[in-house]
Amino acid sequence: VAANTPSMYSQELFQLSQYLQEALHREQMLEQKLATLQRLLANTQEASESSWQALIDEDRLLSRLE
Amino acid sequence: VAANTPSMYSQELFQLSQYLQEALHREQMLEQKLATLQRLLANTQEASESSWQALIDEDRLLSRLE
Amino acid sequence: MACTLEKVLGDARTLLERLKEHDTAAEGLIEQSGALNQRVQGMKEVGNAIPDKHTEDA
Amino acid sequence: MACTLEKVLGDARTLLERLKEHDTAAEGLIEQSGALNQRVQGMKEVGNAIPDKHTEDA
Repeated sequence: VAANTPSMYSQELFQLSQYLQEALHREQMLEQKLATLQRLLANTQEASESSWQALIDEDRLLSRLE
Repeated sequence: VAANTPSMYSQELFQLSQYLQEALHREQMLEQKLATLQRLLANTQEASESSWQALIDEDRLLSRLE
Repeated sequence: MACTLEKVLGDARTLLERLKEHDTAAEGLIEQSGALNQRVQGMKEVGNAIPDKHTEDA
Repeated sequence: MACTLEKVLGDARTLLERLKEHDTAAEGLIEQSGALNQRVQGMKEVGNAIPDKHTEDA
């Protein structure tokens, strides 16, 4: 620690360090939510497969009957 | 500007300022993407309404015929 | 613009405030996509049950 | 841990790097939700067209 740094500087540096630590933490929380969104969307896309396929099959069948 | 600050300090402070400006910009870009996601999800939910209602109606009809 | 510790402190505080807001926004997105997931899962279940209720094969 | 300008510089750089990664991740989420939107829109269109193709009313 520099011996001749003003106390005002040390106080502001400490405050700055606190802000950045908290920002890093908050950013990690946000990243976790993005990962959750990724899983939810993938799960939803997969869940729509059979419904989609059933509609396509029905549509094709009826088109052939026309 | 303090006259007796070491040049090393000014250099690091400048670098720090650059990082934070870029981080603020990048965070805004991320926020824009979250807003886009919000609109896309709302649009998708709304688009599912009629398909869902049609399934419910068909299911109720068939349940009454059983 | 003067490159001061005060400016940098202000930027850091602004960045933190925005991160908090957008972390909250992401929470809302999770609720939205959860509701959409339930909708699509529901459509799958009801859709699967309908062929079993077709009376012509009963 | 010493509260130095070096430490703070390192944290700021780390924060920036992570924001870049997660901005890219959000881009991927937009593609995913776009694909899901297309799927659900498609289901709506095909589902709407099916009653028009029912031959018993033709």
